Amino acid sequence: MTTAPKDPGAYGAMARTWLQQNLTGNLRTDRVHETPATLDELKAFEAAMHRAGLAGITWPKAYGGHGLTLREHLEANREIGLAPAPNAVNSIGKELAGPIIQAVGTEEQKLEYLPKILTMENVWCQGFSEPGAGSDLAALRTRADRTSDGWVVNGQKIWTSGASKSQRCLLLARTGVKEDRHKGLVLFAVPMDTPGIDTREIRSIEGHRHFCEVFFNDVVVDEANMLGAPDEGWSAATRVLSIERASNRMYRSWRFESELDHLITACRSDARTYAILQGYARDLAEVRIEIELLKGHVETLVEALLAGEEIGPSGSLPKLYWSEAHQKFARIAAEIVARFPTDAGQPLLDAKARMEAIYLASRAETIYAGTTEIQLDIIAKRILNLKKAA
Amino acid sequence: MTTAPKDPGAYGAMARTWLQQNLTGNLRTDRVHETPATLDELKAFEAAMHRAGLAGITWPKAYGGHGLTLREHLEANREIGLAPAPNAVNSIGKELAGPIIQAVGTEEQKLEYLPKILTMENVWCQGFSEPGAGSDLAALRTRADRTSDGWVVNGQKIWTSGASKSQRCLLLARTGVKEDRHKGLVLFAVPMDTPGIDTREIRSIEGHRHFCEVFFNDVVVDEANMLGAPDEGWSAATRVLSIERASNRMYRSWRFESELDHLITACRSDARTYAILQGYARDLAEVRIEIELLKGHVETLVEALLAGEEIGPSGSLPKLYWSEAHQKFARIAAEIVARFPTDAGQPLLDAKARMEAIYLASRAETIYAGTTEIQLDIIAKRILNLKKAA
Amino acid sequence: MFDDLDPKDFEETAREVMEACAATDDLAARASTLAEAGLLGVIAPEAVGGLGLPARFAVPILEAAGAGLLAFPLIEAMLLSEALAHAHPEMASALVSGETIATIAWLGTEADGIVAGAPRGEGAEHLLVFRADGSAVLTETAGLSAQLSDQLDTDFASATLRLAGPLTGLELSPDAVATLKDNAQILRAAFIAGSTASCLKQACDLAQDRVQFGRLLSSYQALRHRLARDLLALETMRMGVTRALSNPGEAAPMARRAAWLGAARMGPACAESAIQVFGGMGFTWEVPLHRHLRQMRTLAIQGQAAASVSALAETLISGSSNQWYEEVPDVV
Amino acid sequence: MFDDLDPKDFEETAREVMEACAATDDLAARASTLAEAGLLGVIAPEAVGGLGLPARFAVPILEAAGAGLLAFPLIEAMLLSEALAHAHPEMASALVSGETIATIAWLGTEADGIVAGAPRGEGAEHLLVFRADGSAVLTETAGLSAQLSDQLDTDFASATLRLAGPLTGLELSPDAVATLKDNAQILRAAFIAGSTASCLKQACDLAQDRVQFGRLLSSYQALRHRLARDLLALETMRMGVTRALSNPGEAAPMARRAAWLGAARMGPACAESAIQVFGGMGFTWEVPLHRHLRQMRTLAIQGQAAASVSALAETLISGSSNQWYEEVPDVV
Repeated sequence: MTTAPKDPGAYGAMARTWLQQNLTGNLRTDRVHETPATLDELKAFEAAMHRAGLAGITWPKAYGGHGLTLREHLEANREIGLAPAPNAVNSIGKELAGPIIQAVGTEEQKLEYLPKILTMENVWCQGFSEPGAGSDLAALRTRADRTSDGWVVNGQKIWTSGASKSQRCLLLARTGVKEDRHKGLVLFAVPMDTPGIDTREIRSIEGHRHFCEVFFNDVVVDEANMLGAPDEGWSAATRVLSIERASNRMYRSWRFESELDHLITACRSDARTYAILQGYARDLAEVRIEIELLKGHVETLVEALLAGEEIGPSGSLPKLYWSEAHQKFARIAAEIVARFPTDAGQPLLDAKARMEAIYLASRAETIYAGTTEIQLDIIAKRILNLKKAA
Repeated sequence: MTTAPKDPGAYGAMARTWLQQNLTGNLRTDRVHETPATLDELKAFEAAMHRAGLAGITWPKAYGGHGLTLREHLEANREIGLAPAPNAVNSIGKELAGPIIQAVGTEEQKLEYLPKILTMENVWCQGFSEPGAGSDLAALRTRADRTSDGWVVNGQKIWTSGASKSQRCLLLARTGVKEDRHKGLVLFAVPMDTPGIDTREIRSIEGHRHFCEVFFNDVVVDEANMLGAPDEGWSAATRVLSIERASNRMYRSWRFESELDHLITACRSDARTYAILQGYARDLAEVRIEIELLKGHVETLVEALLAGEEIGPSGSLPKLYWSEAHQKFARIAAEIVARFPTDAGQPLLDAKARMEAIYLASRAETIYAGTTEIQLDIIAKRILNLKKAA
Repeated sequence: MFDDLDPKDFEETAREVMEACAATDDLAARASTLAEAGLLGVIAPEAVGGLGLPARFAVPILEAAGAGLLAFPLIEAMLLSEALAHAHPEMASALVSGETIATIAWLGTEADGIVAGAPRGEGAEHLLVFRADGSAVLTETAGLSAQLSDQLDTDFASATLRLAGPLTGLELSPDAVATLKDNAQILRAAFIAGSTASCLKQACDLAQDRVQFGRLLSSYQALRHRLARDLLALETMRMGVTRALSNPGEAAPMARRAAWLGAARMGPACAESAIQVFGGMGFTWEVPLHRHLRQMRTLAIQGQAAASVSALAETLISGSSNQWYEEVPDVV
Repeated sequence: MFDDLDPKDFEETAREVMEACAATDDLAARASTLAEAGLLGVIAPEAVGGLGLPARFAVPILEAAGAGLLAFPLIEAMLLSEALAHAHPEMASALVSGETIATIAWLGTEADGIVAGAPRGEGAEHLLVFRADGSAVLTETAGLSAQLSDQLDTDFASATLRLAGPLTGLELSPDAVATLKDNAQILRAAFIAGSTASCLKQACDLAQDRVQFGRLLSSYQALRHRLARDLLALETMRMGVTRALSNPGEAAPMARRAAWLGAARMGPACAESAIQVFGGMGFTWEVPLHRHLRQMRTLAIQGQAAASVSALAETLISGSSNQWYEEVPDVV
């Protein structure tokens, strides 16, 4: 029943040690009582993670990466997940723009864009969704017209995470008419300081101002900033979304486990909250099982990618499984912390604040990167191949 | 915050006393170790229930009923539900055929059919569903052609509960062509001993042979057996289904409560099973809340019917709520009894057998009388009036 | 009794009043607006200026308040004016007339030194604090430091207050407190039903307006079924409230408890559902769905719904009153 | 290692063998058919006539058995031939060759005087009975009275057997029993995955064949989403099994437990779902969905899945191994 043990995870051990030494209190998401890190501190931490080998792991060395495999990436991400580490400021750069540029960019573009993503010189945002074209990307209306000066972009984007603190936007625009749907879409790397770009922050239900609307008024984009051919935008974008659904935030299942660990640890700091916890023990055991099965999704995916397989629609599976399991956990956790006594101690207050934030944030998890309904449609149509007519 | 107490329920008290005296061990559904009642015994018990005032409560005295109101009917059904009483053999007669005949039948038909339903001389079955027209009644194909001898019926029915032990069939047939959909449907009261009728039992997943297929080959039905006008069949059938969904088996929520009581009582007979029960206490509390809210559905409905209101699509609400809550309970109960120790005593074995039977039977509860999907479609379309196009 | 009045008669007035209250930031102005329309005293005795109507007349008012995200301790005003009417008619009158505003610290007791879950605890002049012996005291809030109890709360602004030593004020007996807490269940359930109804209406309206992939959102069966389930939840809550109010026999305590716990469970789930229907927009502060979600969760916390389910669980498995199973031996 | 073989190579053979087994009522004939195709000994050492392959090669065989409703103690044959291979090679050889049939009483111990949950306990010649001290004994079934354990069981025919005094036979050490029980989790999960796959395929086929209200069932979004969720469950189970088999590090015990408990939870739910898709037909004995439901529930009972979730719950809340929270005091 056994096979030879795999590499025990030297890379993971390195990552663990580094995090123990560098993830200081103000960066930790389990310590609401400490002064939270500033944006500059977060960026500095993220740049240090890269230098230590915890980011850009699979990117070629020529572009600032470490030239290793997804296996090391997975090992490092297990440790990042288990730690109460902040979410990456530049995840769009590392997980979307970077892979796209590596796939369709020119050598000049790769040398220009990729290293600055890892050094945090360039934070990226993603200009895909539009008002009226949320999950239905093919309905987007932002136009890019070719002129003698290059491209001129007009339109509006929404849900552009971190746009106001970004240097580059991965922009999807239309060269033809709306009725073309997914034909005639083009991708650009647009400098956010280009004249004609305005951003307006949207306050989320968590109270944060992380999302933005981005308005493009006669924004001139140089031909050199076009990624791939004008008609490749859709296929590249689809690939982005497939990657996003499948491998984005690879640490997620371990972070999820870490959140559950935090809740349990905190409840154990007070006999009254431990008594409350006991009433939810079976529910949490089911959550724990789901976390473990989620790891199966992630590790299977890594093996498939390592074997050179296309991901395609099966990227919907981990996204769907994770988002629903995590929402379920968040609901239980929020119910438990709501029962904490009025005179709860600091460990309980820390856990309470974190679980409440997770609960609110989790509402978006079945919406972004394709709603649950869209994931189910994809699975029914493209994996099960269910007919709609005889 | 209080209003004057209502009638304390003298009718219910009477029903309780009668059941205590007449619901003997072999009739009880919580006693698998006793010899089960025969069909004749069940029919005799049901006839006795009628004589005691526990059936036909709202039917006019002229037709064998007790001439009381739905309020007394509800009171009696609370007690019937709380008791481990068998399901009625002639529920189709009492809950479907009877109300239809009272609504559209001639005076002769009422005098002919109604009293025999209550005395159990005539057990009825319902010939609505067909292979290929399960929930989609308007697709039914059984034909009724008018000839000089009366009507001639040809076709096939399915899911006809108790057909092989029935004397009459409430038959829905088509006078026109299939494309007419719900136009041109006619209702008959067909004697089951008419030449040309063949029944074949279908074994259900519980192992019972309660359902039947019924084949009609040139079955001649007298004009006098037609219920309502030839084109009234659909509206009468719709009314039947609306009543069925809304008020059928009015005792259901109390029976549900009684099943939960039985499970808990049995688990309390052994310290080991009580320890198991404790792990499900919160789940069962949620079930208990749902049972109570289900009573709200039923009692609201009774008040609405007493006030002369039409039920219409809102009959889908209690059906849907009950079926899903009961299925959830059945799943939990089956999981609990599956953990009973190998040397469990008789009270546990009784409960185990009952809960396993409930679990299997409950699979049909989201299917019959319109699947859950159909109930949801009805609510979306006819209560929420949700548009399908702008 | 009350044949000339129908609870529905209050619906339109209540909706208009809630709109007026939402238009002002001033708590005292809201009190006046509510009082002028007779809404604070609908169930209070006529002797203290109330209308003396049965509790079912409070339901449409509370539904309107829930739908309108009323930032005012309305439930507390109703409960306290009724509880104080006989022993302390002046205070009850002042509450009914909106002259003074009182709230209730639903969590913690005087002995803890800190109490929480007091809606608008920062703005109310009086605060009912429970005591460990089951009684309660209505104290003045002047001098107490207040902070928001819960980051999931906004409109309700449920406050945590530090107490400074033993409290003085009007007293409520343990019996009066028990009645108040019992009645609170139904008022909260009605409030949640209103909040739920608003979420459902917003979701239905959006779904019938927004086109995705070339079709109206409301044409998608998955979404239609989601909204149908939310309607079922809403109607179930409402029927639970109606039943709890019309059924004061031996089934009444369980009927009230179920109405309340059912609403506390189903209401937030319907708000979550509406957020999902709205998609990204639902996740914005501007769309008020999150405020409904917070409002309902706050009510659930103030009413200690989750703890009450646990308590019900304990009671439930501690025995059965069904006479038919009396012969089964009870060994635990 | 085993580069020339792929577990998928067994799929076609296994399916054909399961069809052949379903065509006969004779348990011994099934044993021969399984043995001739090499399926009983796929993971048993070559020394006892097995193929000596890693456990992942058993997966397609068990999936085919689950899909084919195999009425044979295949899991038990695999486990016992491996467990007995070194100490009792003759018995292991007899099991691998199908000459003798053994089963395992998964519930109860020798001391209870009654054991249960033994698949085909009425037809097997040998029965492994657990002892309270963790060891086990392989006894002969001759002379023991057997009856069906559970009315929810049919094909598996899980038996309850009354024991007559202390048992004699080949012995397994507590360590060997622990390994056997641990390995059983994965074999059962694979079996359930096969059963689930069959239910899903039947439901998809029906939905693409049956017209309701003028449209193919598979055109309804609610039904498409139901089937998509079932596919997600199936793939989650399969990935759980793959991970548990390829990940023998410190995460392995939890990986195995999750693969098993996940399958035990999701499998029956997928069978219930397929029954719903079939509508009335799904509720008939003739359509085999209920047999899949029974088969999966029986496996869950034999593996004591529900009790194992409770045990996991206890372990889970008894502490956390996450080093990042070590500073939080533990007072319980």
